[in-house]
Amino acid sequence: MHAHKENHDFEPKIIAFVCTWCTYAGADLAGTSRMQYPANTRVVKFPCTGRIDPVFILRAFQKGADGVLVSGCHPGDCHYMAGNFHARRRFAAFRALLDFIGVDLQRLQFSWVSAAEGGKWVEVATELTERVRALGPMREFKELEAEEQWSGVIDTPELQEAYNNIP
Amino acid sequence: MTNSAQTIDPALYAAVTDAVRAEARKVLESGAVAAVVGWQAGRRAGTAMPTIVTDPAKAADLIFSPACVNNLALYLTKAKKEVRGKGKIAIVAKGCDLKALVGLMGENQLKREELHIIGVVCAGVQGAAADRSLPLSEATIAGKCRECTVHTPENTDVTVGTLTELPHFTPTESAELARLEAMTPAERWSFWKEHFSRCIRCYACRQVCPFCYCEQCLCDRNRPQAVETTPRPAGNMAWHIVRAMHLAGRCAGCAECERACPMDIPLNLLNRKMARELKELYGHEAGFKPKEKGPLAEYREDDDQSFIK
Amino acid sequence: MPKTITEQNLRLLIDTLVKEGTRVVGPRAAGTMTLYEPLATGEELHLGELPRRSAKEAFFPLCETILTYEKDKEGVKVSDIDPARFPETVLIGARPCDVAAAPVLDAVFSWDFKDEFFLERRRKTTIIGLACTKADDACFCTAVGLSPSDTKGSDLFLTPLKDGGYRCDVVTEKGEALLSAHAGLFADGTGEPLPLAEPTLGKLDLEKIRNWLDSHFEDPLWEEIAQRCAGCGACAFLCPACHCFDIVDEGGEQKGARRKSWDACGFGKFTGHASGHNPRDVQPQRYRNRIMHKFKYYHDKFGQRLCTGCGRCIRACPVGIDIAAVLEEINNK
Amino acid sequence: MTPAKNLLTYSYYPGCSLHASAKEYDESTRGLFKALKIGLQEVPDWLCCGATPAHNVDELLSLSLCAKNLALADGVEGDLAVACAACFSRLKVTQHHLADNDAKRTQVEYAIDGKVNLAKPVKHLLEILAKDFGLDNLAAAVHKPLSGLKVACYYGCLLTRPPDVPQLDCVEAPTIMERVIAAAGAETVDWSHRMECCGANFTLSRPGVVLKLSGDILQSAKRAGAHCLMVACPLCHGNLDIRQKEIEEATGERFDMPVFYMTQLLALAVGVSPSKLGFDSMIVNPLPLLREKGLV
Amino acid sequence: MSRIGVFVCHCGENISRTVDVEKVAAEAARIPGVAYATDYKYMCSDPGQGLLKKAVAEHKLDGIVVAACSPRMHEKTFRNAAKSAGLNPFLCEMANIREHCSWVHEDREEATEKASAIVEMMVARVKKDRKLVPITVPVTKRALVIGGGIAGIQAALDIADAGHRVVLVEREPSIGGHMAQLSETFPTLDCSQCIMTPKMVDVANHPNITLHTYSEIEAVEGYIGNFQITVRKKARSVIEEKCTGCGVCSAKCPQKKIPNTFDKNLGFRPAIYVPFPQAVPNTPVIDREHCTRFINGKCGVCQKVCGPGAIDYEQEDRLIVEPVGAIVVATGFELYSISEKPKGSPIKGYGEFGHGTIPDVIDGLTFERLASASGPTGGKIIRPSDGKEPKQVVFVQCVGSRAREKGISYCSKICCMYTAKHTMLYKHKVHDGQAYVFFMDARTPGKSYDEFWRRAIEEEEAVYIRGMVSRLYQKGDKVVVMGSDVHVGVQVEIEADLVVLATAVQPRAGADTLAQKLGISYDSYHFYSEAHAKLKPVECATAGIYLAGACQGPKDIPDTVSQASAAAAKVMTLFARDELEREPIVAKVNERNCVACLYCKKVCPYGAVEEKEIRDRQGNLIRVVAYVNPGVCGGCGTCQASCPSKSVELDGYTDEQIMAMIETL
Repeated sequence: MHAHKENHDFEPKIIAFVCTWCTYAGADLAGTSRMQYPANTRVVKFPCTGRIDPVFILRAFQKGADGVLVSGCHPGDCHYMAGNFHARRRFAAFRALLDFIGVDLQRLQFSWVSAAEGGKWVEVATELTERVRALGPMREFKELEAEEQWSGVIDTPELQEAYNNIP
Repeated sequence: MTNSAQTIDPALYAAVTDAVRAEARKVLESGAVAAVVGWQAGRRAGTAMPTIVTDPAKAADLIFSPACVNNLALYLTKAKKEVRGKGKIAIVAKGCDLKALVGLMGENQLKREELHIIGVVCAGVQGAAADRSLPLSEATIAGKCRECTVHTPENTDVTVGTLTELPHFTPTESAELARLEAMTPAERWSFWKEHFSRCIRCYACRQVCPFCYCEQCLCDRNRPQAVETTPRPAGNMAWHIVRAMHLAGRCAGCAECERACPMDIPLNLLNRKMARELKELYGHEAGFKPKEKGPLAEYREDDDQSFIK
Repeated sequence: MPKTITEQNLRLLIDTLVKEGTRVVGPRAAGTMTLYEPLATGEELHLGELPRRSAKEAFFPLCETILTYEKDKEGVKVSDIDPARFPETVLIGARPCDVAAAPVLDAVFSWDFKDEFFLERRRKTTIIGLACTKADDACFCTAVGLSPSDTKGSDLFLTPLKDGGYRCDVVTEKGEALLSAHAGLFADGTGEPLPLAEPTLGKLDLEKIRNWLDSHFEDPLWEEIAQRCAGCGACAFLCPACHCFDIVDEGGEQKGARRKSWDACGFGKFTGHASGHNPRDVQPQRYRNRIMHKFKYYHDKFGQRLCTGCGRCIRACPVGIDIAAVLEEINNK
Repeated sequence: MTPAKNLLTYSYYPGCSLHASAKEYDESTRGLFKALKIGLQEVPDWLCCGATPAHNVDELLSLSLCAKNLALADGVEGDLAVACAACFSRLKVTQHHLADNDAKRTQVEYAIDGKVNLAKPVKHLLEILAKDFGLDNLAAAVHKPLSGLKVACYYGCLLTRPPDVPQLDCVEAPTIMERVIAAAGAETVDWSHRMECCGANFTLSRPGVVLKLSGDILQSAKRAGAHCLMVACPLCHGNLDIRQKEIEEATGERFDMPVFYMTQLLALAVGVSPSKLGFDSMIVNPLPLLREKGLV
Repeated sequence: MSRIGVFVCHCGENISRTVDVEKVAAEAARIPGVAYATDYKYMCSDPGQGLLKKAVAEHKLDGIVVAACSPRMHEKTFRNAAKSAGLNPFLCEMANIREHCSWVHEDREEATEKASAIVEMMVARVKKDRKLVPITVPVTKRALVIGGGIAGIQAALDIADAGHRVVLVEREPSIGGHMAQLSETFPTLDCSQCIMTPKMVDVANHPNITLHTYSEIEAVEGYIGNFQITVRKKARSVIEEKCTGCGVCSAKCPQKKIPNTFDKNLGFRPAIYVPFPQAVPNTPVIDREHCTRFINGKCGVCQKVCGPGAIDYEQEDRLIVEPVGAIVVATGFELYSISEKPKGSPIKGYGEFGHGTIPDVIDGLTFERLASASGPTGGKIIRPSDGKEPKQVVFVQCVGSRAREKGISYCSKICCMYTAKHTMLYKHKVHDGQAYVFFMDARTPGKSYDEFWRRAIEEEEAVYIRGMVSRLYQKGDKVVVMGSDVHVGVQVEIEADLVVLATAVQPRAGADTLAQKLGISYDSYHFYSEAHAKLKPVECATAGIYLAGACQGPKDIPDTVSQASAAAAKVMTLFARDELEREPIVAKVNERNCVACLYCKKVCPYGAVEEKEIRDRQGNLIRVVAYVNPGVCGGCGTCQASCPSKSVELDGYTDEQIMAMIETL
């Protein structure tokens, strides 16, 4: 699929929060099956989607992620029985909140990828990467990170540069 | 359009005041409670402040008026150890305050039997910028009261006051909510960004919230630091997102956060949005019965997952 | 010789200063309120009401970076912020209750340690004060020995005139310099000033209060007042004289910044020790410290009081704590 | 406790049969309700409910017919009282079906050019008598108890079925008819064919089937010692009463089993004049039996 | 400053083909805190591991990142290597640059860049890793088995034979369960009691088994290895220690007309009785509900005739506390009754079958008693209404089962086989009789099962009619069965002498209450839920509790016995060690910050969170906090994500570790 490196102006940073039992294993399967997908995704392993705190998603955007993927076991398959059910509600709520704050939800993807779904992992990771690539960088949080209260602003070259460096 | 018929009769509050005083004196004299949490008049005309009365003679200081804006449930949380230590406590509660009490019971913070709830029938309280010399009207009533559904608190130990027919008020908050929802994400972002940039991190919103009773706020932690503590735009945004998320499914809608905010950030919009979202998704409404579990502590196997691929 | 300036020229003065590269900070409409903010043009000057936050921000920022760091294999590279880069500032239209706090704060920031962050900003700030013609029931500057026309801390001082425009009094050399640099915008004359604001609270005997405080570290009053205190920082953050700050490092292991931002004695963690011990364990103790600091300790050390009677803390307190009422009560004891 | 005048008021959908072959059902219903002081106001301009052929031929038509009737009934005060089991079934099925099928509902509302009221309670007379009016009140209103009359209550297929739709009583072992007629003093028999089909759908196309099915019903009732059958459906009535002679010829067994509408017996018990209950229009003459039991 | 070692594996060419491993190692070396970085062809090989161990010693490493394959592959390997090098194994992390990188990307530059980023992320994590020590929980080597049917008996015997003490608790006066009621068993038609009773005697005589019959579980506390159970020993009115089981009391009891529930009410028993002759223990019990003495005090015969003086009318229930380390739940099943609509049950009932009012309509278990040589008829098939021998018997399968509209959607699994058996037993006893079976499908997977079924049809001449029965009604002395034959497409009516319904297998009444006491989960039918449908079919999600038999789902005898032995094996595995060791990935509460909102408790799938009272030295309650029992915690971390103040933290996945990884973005 991505046999040749395509020249993109913008390579998004995608962070994936996944559970160890299903999605991490699904991503492993994609590897053992030698499927190909864009190299933008960084995987952070959790025991369960139930462990994934919405703060991590927020933090990821703050720290420069252009897209965030959260993925775990299909309902009913949770290794811990109910972690993903709790997570599902938590993310439904958090998603609504981010939307209301004005975060483009196209940058935040949730999925169920089982240990057998290497193909689905590839599909989800590819889709999100391509979509975020098309959207461009997540400017909102990056701009915010560089902003100061008016009283604390000094026109230093460092700050100016930091601001200019936002892709 | 305002005329006299569209104001709320101050006599309603006067009657409640008398009844609150009598009840407070009664429970203090009988020793049924160690203290009564209520409101007393402030120095400035038309203001009030929370008070904790332990002396039956001081029961006469208690009042109820449109200035009694505070949600006194705050004083029964772990955040206020001094008050909790006094013993069994009576609390004067408006319908909206009661919802917070109910929520706190559901979160293992209060036991119903440890409380004596003096419910007050409330027609509304004044808004933040209201001219305090005027009776409550379209111009002066608080946003949350325009859409109040709990004028008469229920499941109290005693409820005082009689509700008269109230004027119709234009719901401003739901209109604002609708306005925001109609915006594009980018427009909403700039709306909130402007508001949050003004935030000075005085934490008045947190400190007056009956549900922010944590011993150690996540946002005060530095190992790891989940939210930057300095009042820069980045940390402010994170703080308000985390605050809204932590209250989702718990907030009972007293809107104290918004009222307390010295920077006029419309915080209750976030709370209302989350409350509505959780109601639509899971049929949950906070503050009506002490639920064993909140909407984010329980689940159904067939919960909506249309957003999950 | 007394000078006057028209409303129009006052705004023109701002435009001129901005064009010269000076940062002009003044009352500006911001959403539902007025705030001291940098003005882009004279048009933005909004003198109708007392700004929600005090003017101390002009030289004591809400949050400022004091150093940045970055780590690599060789070690940590620390870059200090050079105070020389702080902008030249004119603070315009500030009320006497805001301006009077500036010299009070100078005392603590130039005492044993010279805080260059504060002092450099103060040096670079010229203050044009504005007499007050409107007071509400929270105002009590007169009760703490100030007045709506007090020029303390101002470099130039404006007094609104009945027929529009302002009388402009020169208070300091810095003010004189600013005025002479833009002399063309001013005219000679005095004009008839508008009546001054009249705060309602009677004069307090501050010395009596101090004496009472001196002997009443333990007193039931503290609990009575402060058991209602919610422990937020609204009072301190809005106060023109409160000046506590916190220093935190933010960022990761790789890079980050050390930042200084306002702190408030009402916060539970304000006096928290690393051990977990907290000498001011409950809210009444914190509130007592607030009053003590303002009306006793600071006076003991610097001969000044940390309150100008602006009333902001009274207006903003979510639980209705009224410092004027507290002072009145002590005064009447 | 006797209900005050007009305490209960219903809109009333008689249906085609009650204006034709089952006139006595209509007459006795009105008579009974009048005697019990229950208000009954006929829905103006009602249409055929479509039973039983429409739903086999054209679903939209069958739903629309009932939807239109529901819309018409909306204008009349009170829950909708229905006597005929088939009409009752069609109206209930329509509400049930449209309640969770928005697409169909849109179609139907387009067809009838109006809104269909799915919330209007549709109630069979049995329900009204047993639940709304109350069996105690009914018993109190009885002047002439039907003592000694052994009644086989016949439900047919439609009163309780399909499951979940009519919610009248237990789907397969209901007792509501027994309870109602027992309140009027009659004795009921325990018999096997209370719920079996009488063959109504085949009454014209394949009468042979009807003879077998209805014959089994009559035999079973007879075996249980019943004096008469009591029905709540004009179609069942048709098969059991009108065809009884034919069945007797086919089986060679004599039944002589009058087939009453429930309202006829109830009205008789509460004192409505027998002359107003259409006994003369029944094929199997009930008068000998009623005379024997001292009821006329 | 940390001293991290980074080891980049080539994995032959698996990684190095697309990732420039030398560059990755070189970049890693530049990360602050990395003291040593290298690459090697096969890190998992002996020399590779040796390299790692040597580096730990030489460079005084305090953390390790092995950039290689998936941790699912070799995390254990490298953690063991780290351990043998003297490092806490939990300070070793793997950066997955094979499955997540080299195998899924072809562009060398991109893949190298990504590999470096992954390494950086894991280095950040390792810096925040804490030393973790496996958790040990002491194990009480004593098992509780709840239920004395074949499942419970088998589990108890297996565990006891392994040398461990077993407490077996049975609700009825005798063990034996349903299997003791059966006549003969499929597919071999061997006599059920003949194979069952020896096992019952084994239980009675086993030195390691303590038997509590006529007893129920009152309360369960504790956790794996350390349960405290309270057994309610119901008043038997007979002192077990004194009773010799002579049976005189029963023989002399004047009250003899009490329906015998063991025989499905087909026969009678006295008020003081043993349920059946081979009962274990052979100690009678007084049915206080029916005993004249207890009704009006006007008897006392049994006391008079009892030689050893074992009768005690004043006896009261006793509560016995037993410490155990593991629990096997084997509470079995009961048959769905068509006799009435159960209150509050989702089951809608069988009005069309007369709600149980037709005397000659019986269920399968009643037929077993009729066919049993030790049954009330001595094995003669007669019908309940008039004692006549039925010449036409209709068997109806799937009554209740697979009937969504009745509220039960599952298959009861055993009915096809036992109905086939019934037709044979019937044919063997009533040679001129005819058996008909209405069935939906014949489900006969199992060794010799299909052959058995075919035999019923082909040799024993049972007539199988594929279709459902719509109505049963009494017609004279016959029961008319109205049904359909879907193969032929006709309606069928059979005038039967006897109808046998294969009613659904359901969990025992009260299964839910017991589950709540045990803290185990159950499905909407109240069958107990296993921890994993395929891989943990006998474990409960609650550690230390195991399932055996039909309480978990309908099962036949061989399956039940297998599962019981499996559960026993699980218990023995647990008991093989003095202490239970488990991965220390468990949640811990920061008691200083916890405000006991108990969100953690609400979301914990394991019920591992308890309330803990903190008291001062005088014993005054200071505050309540949450406490996570490390023996029970499953390690999912849902509590931490739900905790508003993050006062509970999952070791191995702390916020610091996660945040540090996010920081590297």
